[in-house]
Amino acid sequence: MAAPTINRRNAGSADEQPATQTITLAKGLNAGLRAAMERDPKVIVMGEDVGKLGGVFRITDGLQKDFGEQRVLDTPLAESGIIGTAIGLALRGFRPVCEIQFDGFVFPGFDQIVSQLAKMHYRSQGKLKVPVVVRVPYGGGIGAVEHHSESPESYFAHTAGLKVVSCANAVDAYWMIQQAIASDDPIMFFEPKRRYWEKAELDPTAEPEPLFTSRVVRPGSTATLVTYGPMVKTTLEAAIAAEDDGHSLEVIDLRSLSPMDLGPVFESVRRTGHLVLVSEAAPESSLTAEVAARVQQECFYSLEAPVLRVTGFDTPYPPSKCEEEFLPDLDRILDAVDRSLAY
Amino acid sequence: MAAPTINRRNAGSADEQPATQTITLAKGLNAGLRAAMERDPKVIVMGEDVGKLGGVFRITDGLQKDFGEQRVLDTPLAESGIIGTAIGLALRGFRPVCEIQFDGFVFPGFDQIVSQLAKMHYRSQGKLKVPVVVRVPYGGGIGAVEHHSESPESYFAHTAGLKVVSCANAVDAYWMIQQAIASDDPIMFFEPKRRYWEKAELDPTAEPEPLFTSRVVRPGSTATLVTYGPMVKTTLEAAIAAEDDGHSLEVIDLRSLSPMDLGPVFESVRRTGHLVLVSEAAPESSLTAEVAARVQQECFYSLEAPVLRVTGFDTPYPPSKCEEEFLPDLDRILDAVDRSLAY
Amino acid sequence: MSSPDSPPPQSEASHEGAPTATAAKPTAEQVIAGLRATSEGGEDLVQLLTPEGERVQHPDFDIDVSAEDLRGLYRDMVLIRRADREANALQRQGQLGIWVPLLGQEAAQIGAGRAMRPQDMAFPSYREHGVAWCCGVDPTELLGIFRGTDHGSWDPRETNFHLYTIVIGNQCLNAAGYAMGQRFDGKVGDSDGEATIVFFGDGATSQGDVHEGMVWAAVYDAPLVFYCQNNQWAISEPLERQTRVPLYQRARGYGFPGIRVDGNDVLACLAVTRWALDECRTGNGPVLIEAFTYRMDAHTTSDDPTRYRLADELEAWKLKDPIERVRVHLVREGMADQGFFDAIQAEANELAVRFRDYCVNMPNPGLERIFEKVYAEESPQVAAQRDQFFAYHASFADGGDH
Amino acid sequence: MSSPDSPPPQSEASHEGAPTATAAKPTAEQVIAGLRATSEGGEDLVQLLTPEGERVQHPDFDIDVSAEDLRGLYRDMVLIRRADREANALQRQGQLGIWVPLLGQEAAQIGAGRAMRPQDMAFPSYREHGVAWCCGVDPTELLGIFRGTDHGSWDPRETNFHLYTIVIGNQCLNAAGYAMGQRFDGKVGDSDGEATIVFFGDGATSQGDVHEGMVWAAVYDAPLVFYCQNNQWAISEPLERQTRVPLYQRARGYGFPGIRVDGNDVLACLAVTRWALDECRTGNGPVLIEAFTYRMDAHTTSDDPTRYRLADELEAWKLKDPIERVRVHLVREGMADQGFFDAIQAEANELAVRFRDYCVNMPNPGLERIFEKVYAEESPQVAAQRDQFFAYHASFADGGDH
Ligand SMILES: Cc1ncc(C[n+]2csc(CCOP(=O)(O)OP(=O)(O)O)c2C)c(N)n1
Ligand SMILES: Cc1ncc(C[n+]2csc(CCOP(=O)(O)OP(=O)(O)O)c2C)c(N)n1
Ligand SMILES: [Mg+2]
Ligand SMILES: [Mg+2]
Repeated sequence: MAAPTINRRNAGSADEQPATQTITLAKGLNAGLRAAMERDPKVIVMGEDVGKLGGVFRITDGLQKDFGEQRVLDTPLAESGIIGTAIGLALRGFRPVCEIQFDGFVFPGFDQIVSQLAKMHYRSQGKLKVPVVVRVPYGGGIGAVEHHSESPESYFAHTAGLKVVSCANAVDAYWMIQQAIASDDPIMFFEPKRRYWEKAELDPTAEPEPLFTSRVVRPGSTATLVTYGPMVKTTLEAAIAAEDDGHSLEVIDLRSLSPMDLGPVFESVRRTGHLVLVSEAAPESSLTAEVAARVQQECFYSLEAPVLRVTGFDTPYPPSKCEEEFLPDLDRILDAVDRSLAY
Repeated sequence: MAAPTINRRNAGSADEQPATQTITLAKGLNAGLRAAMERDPKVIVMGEDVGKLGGVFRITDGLQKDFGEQRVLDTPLAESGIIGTAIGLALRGFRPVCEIQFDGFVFPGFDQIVSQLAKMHYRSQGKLKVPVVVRVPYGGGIGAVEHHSESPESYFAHTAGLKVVSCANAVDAYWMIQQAIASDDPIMFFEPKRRYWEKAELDPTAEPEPLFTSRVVRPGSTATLVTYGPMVKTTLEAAIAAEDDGHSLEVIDLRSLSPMDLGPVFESVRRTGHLVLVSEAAPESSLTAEVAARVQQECFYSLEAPVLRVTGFDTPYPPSKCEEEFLPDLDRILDAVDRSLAY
Repeated sequence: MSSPDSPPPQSEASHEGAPTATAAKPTAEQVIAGLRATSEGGEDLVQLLTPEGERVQHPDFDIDVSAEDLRGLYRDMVLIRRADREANALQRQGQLGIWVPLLGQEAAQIGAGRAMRPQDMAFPSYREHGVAWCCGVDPTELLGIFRGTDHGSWDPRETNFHLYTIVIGNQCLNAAGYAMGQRFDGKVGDSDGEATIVFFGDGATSQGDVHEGMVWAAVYDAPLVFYCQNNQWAISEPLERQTRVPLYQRARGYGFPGIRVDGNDVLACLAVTRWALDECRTGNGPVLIEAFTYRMDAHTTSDDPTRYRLADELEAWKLKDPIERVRVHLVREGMADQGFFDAIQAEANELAVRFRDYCVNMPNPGLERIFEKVYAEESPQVAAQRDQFFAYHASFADGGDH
Repeated sequence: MSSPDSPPPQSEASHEGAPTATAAKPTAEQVIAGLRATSEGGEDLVQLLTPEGERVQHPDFDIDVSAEDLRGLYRDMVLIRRADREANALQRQGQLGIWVPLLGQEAAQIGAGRAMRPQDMAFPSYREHGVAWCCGVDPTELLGIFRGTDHGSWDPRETNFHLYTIVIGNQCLNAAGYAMGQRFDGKVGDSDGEATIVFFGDGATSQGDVHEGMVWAAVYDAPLVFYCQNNQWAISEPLERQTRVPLYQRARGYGFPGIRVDGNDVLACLAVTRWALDECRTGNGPVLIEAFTYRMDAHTTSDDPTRYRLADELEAWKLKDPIERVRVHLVREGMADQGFFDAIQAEANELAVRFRDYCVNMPNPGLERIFEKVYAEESPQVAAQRDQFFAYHASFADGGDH
């Protein structure tokens, strides 16, 4: 349980025993939510099955028991209702954290997100803040039925007024969810569900990086790989494998999908001259297209090859027996690196 | 009235008097809808106020009078309902043409579009066809209140299973709506509302180009401009103005936004070395990003400057008194051309 | 109708001589299926003041209203109608891009608005100029939306009047959430409690969001009054395109009360809404109210109702004018003399002048408005686009020559 | 419960000894607000066969069922339960990624399914294995969805059973449109007419799409039966998270009949659904049916109900088992002998073997499945991605060395 440590930190005595803990990404989110709820009584959690069950992925496990039914709400089954009432609660001074059960079920709430959540601050010229966090477990690779493996992040990145982030590991999960909740802007928070059980060392006394920043997760010099969310792990594995071929691949985790912090990407590409983007999502008119468009503009003379993308395909997510082929893997990433280097 | 001519065409005696007519884009759509309804009794029109009123833009003017209330349906006021029942009607063998009253009101229907309309064919492995056309008047420049000037086309271009087209002139309007209705795939049909009253010469006996093709609307050699929908007119005006500076600008109208027919764009860029994209939409993770990403990949060695984009901004659509500044205009387009040429 | 104090209600909306469309008629089946009483409101209609200005009693919803209160309600209605007509005229003169008239719905809105207590919150649709008035939002603050200079300039936190919501139905969920918050804050449960009221139209009832709002409000016992102004039309679509049965009956399916009130009777609207808000503040919410009224003008200034409805429908409703019946009642009961009516008339004239003046002098927003307040914490991306755009603009000033 | 012909219903779902959660209890206010009779179904519950297997009469919904019919219904329920249990076991053994059990809802589904006529159309949710059975969809055709090889391999046009819809509520609108089409096609209006039935759960009733489906169906007099299986739970959420009042009452707000039927009574479900479909085919639709039943197993094989509901709730419902009461009735009335039960048991065993056999031998789809049938008319973009991907794959075969 991360809770005691976070309590200690809250009590201001963090430097006593800065013991790190091994936690899963799921636990990082759970502990982060708990810390946010302890810190601010206005933080509430709402969604389908987030109460007694603790959510189908147990991300909200134990929260209703400890914070009560008025701070952890098992809502009626309707996503527009979840987002729409969260907005009203935010207008009333609450800081709702909504759980969308699976990626494919965010769409009934799309109208409230695009028409109200994203536009309220601009419409009111800052008079109305709607600090709502919408948590969306996303991506494939878990052998699920239709609508449970999608990557809808680009819809939201294309929506002005929203901020969009995605964590890729337990430590970021712990910090980023707290930072998102603390932000006064509406934030779409994408969680790489196939990585929920990946572990990392958390030092809860450390100082987290700012939320809307990308991060070089592995330095390198031969080529640059940019990715986010569930594909960070895969991409890092590819980079490690490429060492055998003598390639030193730099891997950047975008973390913030909108706004994107592309400074480190430009800097890297200017050094390497080669860029491969990795994402599970269908490529067409997506955020990897945006990265490509921006990089070719900013690093025109540095690029020694076109920006390449390794992604899902422009098809609906296939039956799960095909997903291993649909999803980018180590081989496809390295193939793209080879093509880039050979260009 | 285009109707008699279309009747004549239907009667197979088109070569008698191939008189062209001057019609508006709105009339082109109206005549195209009428022709499709005459041709196929399964074609029905449905939406808010499409009956007696003929739609707020009068695109369906007169259709209910002539085809009856069972083929032109004034539906209850709910967009998910419109799309969702259209899908059911399509499964029953109808070919529904849905009208969404304004761009900003497509979002309540987003879930049915993304989860059912786009996926039904794939899900059923072709057993179920859903030939639904969703007409969306879109874009700004008409001095309207919030939600009436948006450019949501990229959301749909990013959605596998949908096809997305946009007409830019009366002649295309007339043909493309008929081709869209004839297609067995679900099609998002974007209509540039600020151009509804622009006129063109229609020869209803001519052979239309295939639906999913782009078209060079003005040949040139100095630089390539790619655009679609409402910005085609603006971009053409820019190209004409650029003649004075001695610039010969090639203008390509994408027409099909998904799938995109980029062959002519690649070919053009290989000749000119310069590409400027023009769109009203917010640029981030949009379809102009996709064009840029594809062109830098396909024409890497031909590009003499980065692909530049002239677009709306990554903000919600502003109050209409600001829209002239928000929307790309001739000056901004030519400024980008200059920047490209000076790169 | 020619009383000098209330401007003739059809000055802008008169369609005499215009070609009339066929009246919208329900099919036989639909009538059989249950469409009842939509022309008169039916047996269940709560009324306290008849169209002829006669005060009648109601067993459940009666109120004491002083002469002063009544004169106040009259004043509210006359003034907001005057502002409404002025705005319509301003649109015709090119000063507004569009206007959404409230003509005919003054009683429904003033009755509801005056039922609110200072601690209550309102979520309007886009036609609630009368409710805005009651919440202390000056009519001039509405103008920016329709002139295109802003999306509503009043402060919803200070006025307890949320911004206009244009996407049909959305506000019902936002209001339900707000009302849940009132409950979570411990502000519900006694006669000094808080409540929320949300406004929407007959057409809106078909939207999923309105349904979900009712589901949420019921499940969370939210102190929320659903106030449906059934003005018989959703643009060109008559009520029977949305429902077979009277809309107030919708509440039955959710397990809370639904009441139909004569929406042209300001007293009945006041009484029923006050009761409903009190039910909510004491913890017995939610409640649905259907205010049975009529859109006497076009849907908006862009609309042409002659295409879809008969002029005689309008004529019939003119006889039920919400203002006229109060005027008659005030006169008949000796509650107001000519001096009063003259004073209100003068006040309306002043309001109209000030309103017009304000409108024609509204400054255009600057360029920077495009980029301002997209986020609470500025996005570097938007900032970069702004800076680039400003630099580009500056280049013209510096003699750029496109 | 130990009858040899129906496998013990809790074989997979038994939680004895597991820690029990606190039973979900409505708050006092919610009870007061109107949540009534959800434990027993209330006065309005239509029942023709008691849990004890006694045949009772109902004034409005009685039917003649021959002994053969009854044996058929029994057989249907036993077989589909057997397939369901087998699928659950297959999931536990890693042969399926997930399974959605129908355990406990056999009567609700077989009653409704057997009420359909060949010309009728069904739109299921994702749990309607029993309805699929009645429509002639072989249980093996359901497996691909849960094994991840396809999204449903049956042909909805041939079986009149639409594909499973996973996004809660979506199918209600699709069904409403289909039913409108039946009407537009002139297939509604006499006793040979067509009708549609759409299935959804108690949780689904909160979704906007279900509401809009009811609005559309009412406005277009669509021949549509809304069949809500209220199994008391939406995953971990008990009914009171969705409504204050019984769900069948929802229909009142739309102006069509709403009927609550004992969902564990196959005769009542058959009678009421047959009546409702007949109402629809003759032009008196729509109709809402709430089948009051219980989800006796977990929500899916991924779910753990011990976290949110008490074991004694399940025990209480076991006494109302849908199959057992028919068995008792058949025996008591002398309508079936041991030979019959043995034969059904043997048939169930055969089905289970065939089902399992089919499952474990299902081929994986090839690579090409990813790219196939995205569109009716192929997209060059998808084709290009496919060709590239195939070429890439071929490069491995050719000795590519990643
Ligand atoms: C989601 C959505 N769809 C369509 C519209 C366009 N629209 C604006 S007002 C209106 C009719 C509304 O009718 P009603 O709810 O009765 O309110 P009224 O205008 O009569 O006050 C429509 C269709 C919209 N604003 N929002
Ligand atoms: C739009 C949407 N949101 C969430 C889900 C996840 N989900 C699947 S089943 C379910 C509960 C459904 O409950 P109910 O409608 O009562 O049907 P039941 O499963 O009990 O048959 C949920 C929340 C979903 N499939 N679709
Ligand atoms: Mg209305
Ligand atoms: Mg259920």
